[in-house]
Amino acid sequence: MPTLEDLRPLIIDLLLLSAALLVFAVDLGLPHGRKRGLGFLTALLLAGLFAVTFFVDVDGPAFSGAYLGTPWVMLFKRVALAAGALAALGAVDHVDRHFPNRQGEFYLLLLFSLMGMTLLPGARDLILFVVCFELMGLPLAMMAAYAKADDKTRVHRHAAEAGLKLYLVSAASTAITLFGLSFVYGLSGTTSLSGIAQAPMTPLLAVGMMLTLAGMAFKVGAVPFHLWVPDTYTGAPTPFVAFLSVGPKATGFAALAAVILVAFKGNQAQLGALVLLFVVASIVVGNLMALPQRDVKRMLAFSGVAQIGYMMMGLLTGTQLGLGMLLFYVAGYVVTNMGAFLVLEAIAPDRTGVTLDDLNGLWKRSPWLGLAMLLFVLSLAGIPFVVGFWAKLYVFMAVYEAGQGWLVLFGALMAIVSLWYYLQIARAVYMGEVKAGPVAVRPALAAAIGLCLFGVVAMGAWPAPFVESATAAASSFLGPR
Amino acid sequence: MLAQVAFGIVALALLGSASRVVTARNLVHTVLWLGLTLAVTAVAYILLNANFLAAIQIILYTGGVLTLMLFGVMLTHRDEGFVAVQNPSGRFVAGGILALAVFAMLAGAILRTPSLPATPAPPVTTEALGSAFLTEHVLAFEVLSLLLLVAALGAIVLARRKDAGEEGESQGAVLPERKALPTRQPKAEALPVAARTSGGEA
Amino acid sequence: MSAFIDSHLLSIIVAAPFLAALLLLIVDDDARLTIRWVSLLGSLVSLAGSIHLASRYDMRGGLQFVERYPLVPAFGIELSLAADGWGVSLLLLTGIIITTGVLASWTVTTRSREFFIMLLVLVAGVFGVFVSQDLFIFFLFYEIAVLPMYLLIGIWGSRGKVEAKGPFAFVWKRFDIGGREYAAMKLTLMLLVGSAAILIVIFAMYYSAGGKSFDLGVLGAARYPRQMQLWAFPLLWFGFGALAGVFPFHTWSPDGHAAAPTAVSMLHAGVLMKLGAFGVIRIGMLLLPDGAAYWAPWVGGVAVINVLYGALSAMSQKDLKYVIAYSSVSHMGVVMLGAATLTVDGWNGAVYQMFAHGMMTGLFFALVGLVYERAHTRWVPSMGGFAAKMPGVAAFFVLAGLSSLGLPGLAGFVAEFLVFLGAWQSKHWWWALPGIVGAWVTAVYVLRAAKQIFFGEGPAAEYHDLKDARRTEWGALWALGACLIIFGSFPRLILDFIHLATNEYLPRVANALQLAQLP
Amino acid sequence: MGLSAYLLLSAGLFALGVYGLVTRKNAVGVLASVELMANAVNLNLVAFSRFIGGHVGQVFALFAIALTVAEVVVGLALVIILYRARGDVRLELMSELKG
Amino acid sequence: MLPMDWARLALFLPLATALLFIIIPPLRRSGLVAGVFSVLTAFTSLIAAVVLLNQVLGGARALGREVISWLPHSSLVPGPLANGVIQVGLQLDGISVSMLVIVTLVAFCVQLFSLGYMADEPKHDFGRYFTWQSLFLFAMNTLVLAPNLLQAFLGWELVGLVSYLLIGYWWRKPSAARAAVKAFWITKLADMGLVAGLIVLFLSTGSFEWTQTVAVATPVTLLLFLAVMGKSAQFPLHIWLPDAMEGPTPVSALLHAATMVAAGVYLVVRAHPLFAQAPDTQLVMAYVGGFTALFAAVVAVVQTDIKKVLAYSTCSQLGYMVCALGAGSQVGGFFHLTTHAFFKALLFLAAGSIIHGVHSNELKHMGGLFGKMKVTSVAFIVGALALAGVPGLAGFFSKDLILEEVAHKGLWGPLGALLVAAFLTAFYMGRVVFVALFGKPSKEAEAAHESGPSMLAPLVLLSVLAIAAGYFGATLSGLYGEPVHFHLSPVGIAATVLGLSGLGLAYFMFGAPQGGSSLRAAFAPVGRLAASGAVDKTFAWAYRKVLTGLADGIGWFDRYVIDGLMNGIAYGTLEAGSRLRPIQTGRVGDYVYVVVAAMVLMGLYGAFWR
Repeated sequence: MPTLEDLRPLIIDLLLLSAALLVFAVDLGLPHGRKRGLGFLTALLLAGLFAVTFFVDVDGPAFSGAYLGTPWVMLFKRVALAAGALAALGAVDHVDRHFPNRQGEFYLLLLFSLMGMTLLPGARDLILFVVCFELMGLPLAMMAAYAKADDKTRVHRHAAEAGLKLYLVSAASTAITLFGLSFVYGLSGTTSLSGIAQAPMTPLLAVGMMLTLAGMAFKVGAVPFHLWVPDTYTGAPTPFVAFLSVGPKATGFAALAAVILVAFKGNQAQLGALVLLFVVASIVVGNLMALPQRDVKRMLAFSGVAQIGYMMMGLLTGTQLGLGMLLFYVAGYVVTNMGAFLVLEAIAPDRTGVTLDDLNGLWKRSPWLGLAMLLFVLSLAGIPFVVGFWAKLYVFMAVYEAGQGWLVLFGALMAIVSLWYYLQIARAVYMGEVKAGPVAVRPALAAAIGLCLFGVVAMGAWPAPFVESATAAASSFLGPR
Repeated sequence: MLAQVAFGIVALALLGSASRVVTARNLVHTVLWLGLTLAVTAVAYILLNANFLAAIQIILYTGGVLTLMLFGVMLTHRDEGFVAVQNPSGRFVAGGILALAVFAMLAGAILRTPSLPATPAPPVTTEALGSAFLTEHVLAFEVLSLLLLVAALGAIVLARRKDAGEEGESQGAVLPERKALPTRQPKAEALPVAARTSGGEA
Repeated sequence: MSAFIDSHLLSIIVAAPFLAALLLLIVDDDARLTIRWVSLLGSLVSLAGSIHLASRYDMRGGLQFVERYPLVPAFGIELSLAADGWGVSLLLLTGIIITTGVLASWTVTTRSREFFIMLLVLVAGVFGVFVSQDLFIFFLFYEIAVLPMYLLIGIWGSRGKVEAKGPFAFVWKRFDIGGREYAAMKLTLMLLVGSAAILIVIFAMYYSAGGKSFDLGVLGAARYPRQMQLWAFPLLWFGFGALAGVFPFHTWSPDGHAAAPTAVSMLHAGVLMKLGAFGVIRIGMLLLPDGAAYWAPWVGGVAVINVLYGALSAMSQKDLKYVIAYSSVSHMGVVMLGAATLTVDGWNGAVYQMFAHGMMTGLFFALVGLVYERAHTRWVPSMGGFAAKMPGVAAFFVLAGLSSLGLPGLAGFVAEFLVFLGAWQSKHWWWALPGIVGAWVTAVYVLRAAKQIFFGEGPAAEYHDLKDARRTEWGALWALGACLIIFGSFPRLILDFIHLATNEYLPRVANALQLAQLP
Repeated sequence: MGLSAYLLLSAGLFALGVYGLVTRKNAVGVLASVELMANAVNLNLVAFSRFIGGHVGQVFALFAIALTVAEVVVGLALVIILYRARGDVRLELMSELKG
Repeated sequence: MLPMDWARLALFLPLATALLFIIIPPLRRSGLVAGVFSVLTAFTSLIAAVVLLNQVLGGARALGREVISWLPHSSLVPGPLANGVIQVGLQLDGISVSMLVIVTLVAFCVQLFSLGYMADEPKHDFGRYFTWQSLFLFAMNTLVLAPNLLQAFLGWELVGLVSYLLIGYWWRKPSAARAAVKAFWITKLADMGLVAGLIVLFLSTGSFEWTQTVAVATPVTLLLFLAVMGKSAQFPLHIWLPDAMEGPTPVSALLHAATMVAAGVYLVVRAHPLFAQAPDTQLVMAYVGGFTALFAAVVAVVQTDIKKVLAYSTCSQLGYMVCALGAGSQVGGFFHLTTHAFFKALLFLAAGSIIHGVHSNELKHMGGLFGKMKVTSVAFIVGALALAGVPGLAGFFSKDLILEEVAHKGLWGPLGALLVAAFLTAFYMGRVVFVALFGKPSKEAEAAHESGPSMLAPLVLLSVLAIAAGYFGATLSGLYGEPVHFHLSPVGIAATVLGLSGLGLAYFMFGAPQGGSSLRAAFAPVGRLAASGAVDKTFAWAYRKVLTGLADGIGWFDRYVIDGLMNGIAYGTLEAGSRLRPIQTGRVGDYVYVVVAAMVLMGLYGAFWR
């Protein structure tokens, strides 16, 4: 029988729920055209929640093992909350400008999606797992299409296209996942991840696992399930893309880790080969296809695909070091990518498409924005003294430790290929001729970018504490071996 | 013996109607065939002693989903909506191959899997079902409720046609419609758009 | 106070330019004079520190002025700095080059603030590499030293002209060959490919040494399996060699140096390319002695190619900066040759050549910058008789040229002579011959260039604003020229430091060499 | 009838859904196909719970149904948005973002 | 003062002067002041040299040596060079001191002469000229006082440098600039031999000492001799010397006649112990010297430029010295070096005075100058006679000694060449004298006038030496400790006769009112040969076609193949990216298709993975 004690590990999520309700209530209270505050409120609540995570203890199982709280889970919660807070803060102006009277719902969707993200890493029961997955995913599809109908800037057309593409592909892969899970359940007789690990292996069970993984791979956007990514990123409103590009990915990795390393524990070898395939394909396709892009959002989308490949390396090792560094990578990636997209938003607040030419001469039009963009792309490329460098490096170390030096070489070389297009951005920012006038950045957006920048620089200058906690979390996830 | 016959009938009906769902040229027919499929599925549930589920299936699906989708068809209904656009048959071939591949893969796995029980286990009572919801799966249940809530909320917000006080929204809703109206060869209209805004040439 | 200075000397030297760069962040973009003085101050502090270091360095040798700060304890990464004989000499070189570089780029007006920021960050990296005793930090500084190049060249660079020809003419469709952005991108990518190779080897050493620490001492003490060394050393050689302009990975160098602004070419050819050679010796040969012993013949053979190939290519160039850039390739070949000999004289010569060539090529690029700035062309055949308008520049150009062709009494000679001695002692005595011939070819093209540019009739009418060097530029030229003469006449000023470190380090490799000679 | 028969049946259903999914051009048609696939899932679950016992399968099936419904709701909302934006819901026309 | 102090004075005072001129531009630009300053410096070092010579003659044969370590050096392999230093320093003995005197003396004379000769130059160029002059003095002294081969090499290269600078003194003249570079290239080419020789020597013996026994004597000495050929303008590396006449005449007198070109001879004299161990090398030297003497003399006959005549004559005389050394007589070589230094410097300075008078180098622009410039003419005639080997004058003794030694060694080939050369020498000198001084005055010669005292004084001094130097042979030889007593040998007589007949022939052809034109015609083919400049052409071809061609080929290969390869790789990567784009069709149907297809594949993988 569930008791109140079962709620303790879920305290963060409950607070998040209440935050959502609060936002809902305030939204109802506020008159039309005065809803700007909602964004700040959401950001504030999420930030507060983020702070709270450092003071509560959420370890331990709940609801007869359907949910399990660990430091690992907690770190993913933090990442999600940070992403949400930054996204909310960064979206304030956009939302207020483009759909002033539908702000509340926007933030509600954001919060609900976040709830899915905070719950998912802890889910240890297939049913809960699936439901959280959906709770995370559905609002995203809606937010993608959540835009103002202004035919001049074609936001609406593209947003709708982006939303529907995301939705249809995700619906298909959800069906696939469920189908796979149905087999998994049926052949293991249980829905608890740890229970599944005990089931005898049969072809049908393997097929079920594979179908499940296919669905997960879609969520993180690994090749060949990435096709929706660039289109959606290009078409959807930028602040949302900033969130979409980091939040679900982080959580998706939590899910992948849970499935691969807990539920399907017995089949490391076979699954490892598969993941390796994902890694290589994602890195190659993502980097190569980013090369010719002129639309920066699209370029970053492909680069994101490649980055997924690098993160998967950590998953591939399955070692404590590997998972810890995956976590570190994810955390760094959140601030970096979020920041990059927010800069794009700051440059072209009225458009979904931002080309390299829009970045021309940014160093002059807004020096700090230029510097921020430079640091973000450097971090994405993995250049020293920004977080991206340590992230890639540590993942490489983990991979080498796991005995796959060639993969390190491959990864490093592809990272250099990626430098080509990242430097295209730097090139535009610092060498493009100045045509337009200064960029005026609204305070909220500036604050969000500033926070991302701080994160990138701080984690780059002093990575030690993050590394420590990440490895600790990883060991808590793997448990005693 | 009877069970076999019943299963055979259900199976035939199910597959038949489903195949119509995916092949019917007229959208309304598609939806109606879908309804039939779902209904037949309910029958299959009954064959599997899942009466409660069968009921849910009839009420929720065949009621709710069907209505919804009909609404959808009507709302997005267009003159040429009923006239299917000329379709490259290659697509059907490809689709067929894919579907066959899927089936072959699944069937192969199923047949290669030993020890699939052939005899039913004791049936489940609805009470057990209900209590399961409120005990071990209560958390998932709550989350599910949130999910439904957010789905409804989002759907409403998105689908709301007019949004008081938001300039541009109203024509935004109408304008493109008018622009895109006479589309015998829709590509002709779609292509330049694509050319204008596709993701950037190197 | 002085106690503090002595105990933190190295960090002061490394940090001074970096702090100056940070300071520049808050200086107003238009306050040009302030910007220049701040950067000059930063570099002067480092220079003074290096001189102080040299004066305080205990001639009993070994690592001195050690500093350790843990950075990532989890992986045993710690910021540990210490100076050995090589470090001392190369720090001096870097200090001199950056100071003169700042003086030489006094006239940079466009976006001078960012320019000096990048420059100082870069040089901080260089200082760091020479004194870091932690392999990881070494790599970190190495990257920092390499990367600002992209912006420095891309923003302040100039373009040379390379017409579309040859079997690969089709690449002109995509790349603006000769353009500064092309050059910057090419340089960055090629050097980073090298870094990728280095990274692997770093991991290999780290884990094969127990995965506890990156400290060079620890890594040096470990005995690596011979197999590992045999594949690791070539990777390192390629990785660092790419920066040292080793054939055939040198092609970034002509474009890069030609496109780069004056101070950047000075730093890059004068110091950065040395990082590559330094890495090959300090990391590759000292940590992987067996690999070094096994591959030395190849390294030396390629170096021989470098010397002649670079010299002959330089001879065929028409663009002045390309001439100098190729001569750098040739002279770095001398460095690698000395390294490959695995003899005391060879290594002394190699390191001294780093030092001497740094000064010399720094002076060269400073002069080329002056000529280019005043003549607005680098096309040698179109010049002539410039000495009439810029006698000082002409004189220093000849001086640098003489040093580069190894005229006794100038720094270049000592280095080359030692390298030849070492080569003759090594197992491949004939290595010395291409070196000697290369020196002669250098004489041919350098003096020809000097004659073509500065002597004979002229200057033609279109060169109306030719004028001799100005205030700070004189400072740079005199400083470098004087260094060439002083260190050429009294080589022991530097060579003693180098000799200490060499005598300390070489035995490790030499033992491996003896082993390698056993059947 | 054995379990495998039901599994094969749902597999066929699923395959048909896939066929529709990739051949249908009209958004609503695609949604219908997705429904078929979801239906196959449910049939699977119920069949399993019938043959291996326990109520979990049916619970799962119920959850699956609810999920599917939520998806349909959202999907239709998006289809309507698309229609508003382009005045057309034929998917192959919706390819402005590409390359 | 101790001998060493005098030596340091002689060595470093000129350096100090040069550095002062370089560091303090005003001083350099002050023109005459700088000149006088430099002359005084030269004079001081001359004094120092004389003092040292006096002490040497006073019996102290070796005034000692002192060295400082210049380079640390060590090798891990035990052996001669296990641990050590490479040294530089000063060595004072008969040879070095006497050479020091010659150098400083001629240098002083030349600088004094230059005060007048270069008076018309702009001030700063004047200062530059004397800067280089002082620097030369330092460099030459470095070479002369070298305690070992290494320092000799340092000085060797430095004088080469100064020669480059002084030949290119009038750098605005393209011909001068080219000549300077050419001289440097050729000598440097030869110096590669010196470097290699030094290295081999050092690594086989562990030191650079002058006197030591070395196993690999022949290769070492051959390599050294290669450098000597370059510096001392032996065939075929002589081609730079005539071009070097582009420099101011006093420079030609000092560097390219008296001292620098003689450095090669001096090197061999110093390193005689080494060469003595390599008879094969000596044989080569004898033949090369002999041939050069003959060849240069032949070419000198048909030169129309007075300086060119003297330049080829210098080649020829250097051939004599080399041949003598080849014959193993360093006394002969060094003695001739000494006398030649005096009378050839005299000749050049006198020629300079003449050129100063008529503002041209061409013989045809001269004539009948004897009346107009008495002192100069007399000086020139003295020099010419000394060169021609007229008995009683300096040239006679040294030449006689050489011939005697060569004959004594039984080197008949070289001997013959030298005898013919002796005849030709007398002939072409006579030609110059009769044409330039007594011939029919040309219109340029009309305006000629005698030069000022600062130019005449050196002429007088050198004339005296050109006459008297020959009588100090014994003393000189005494300085090396192998005294030779002079006696008139048959070959000496033959040479004298040949010389006199050469003068007579010259008079008959150019001096007498009715010259025998038939004989003139006899020399026509020689003229054509000389005019064709075959050797020059060969070198030019090698440079243009071979070296430059090779360089251009490699340059092209690097730009368009090696670099092209790198670009090609980048190009391929980008191309791949563009080629991949179409897979992003933008049609969601295709996306779903891919997703499901991938699912099928994964499923198959799962179904069959074991």
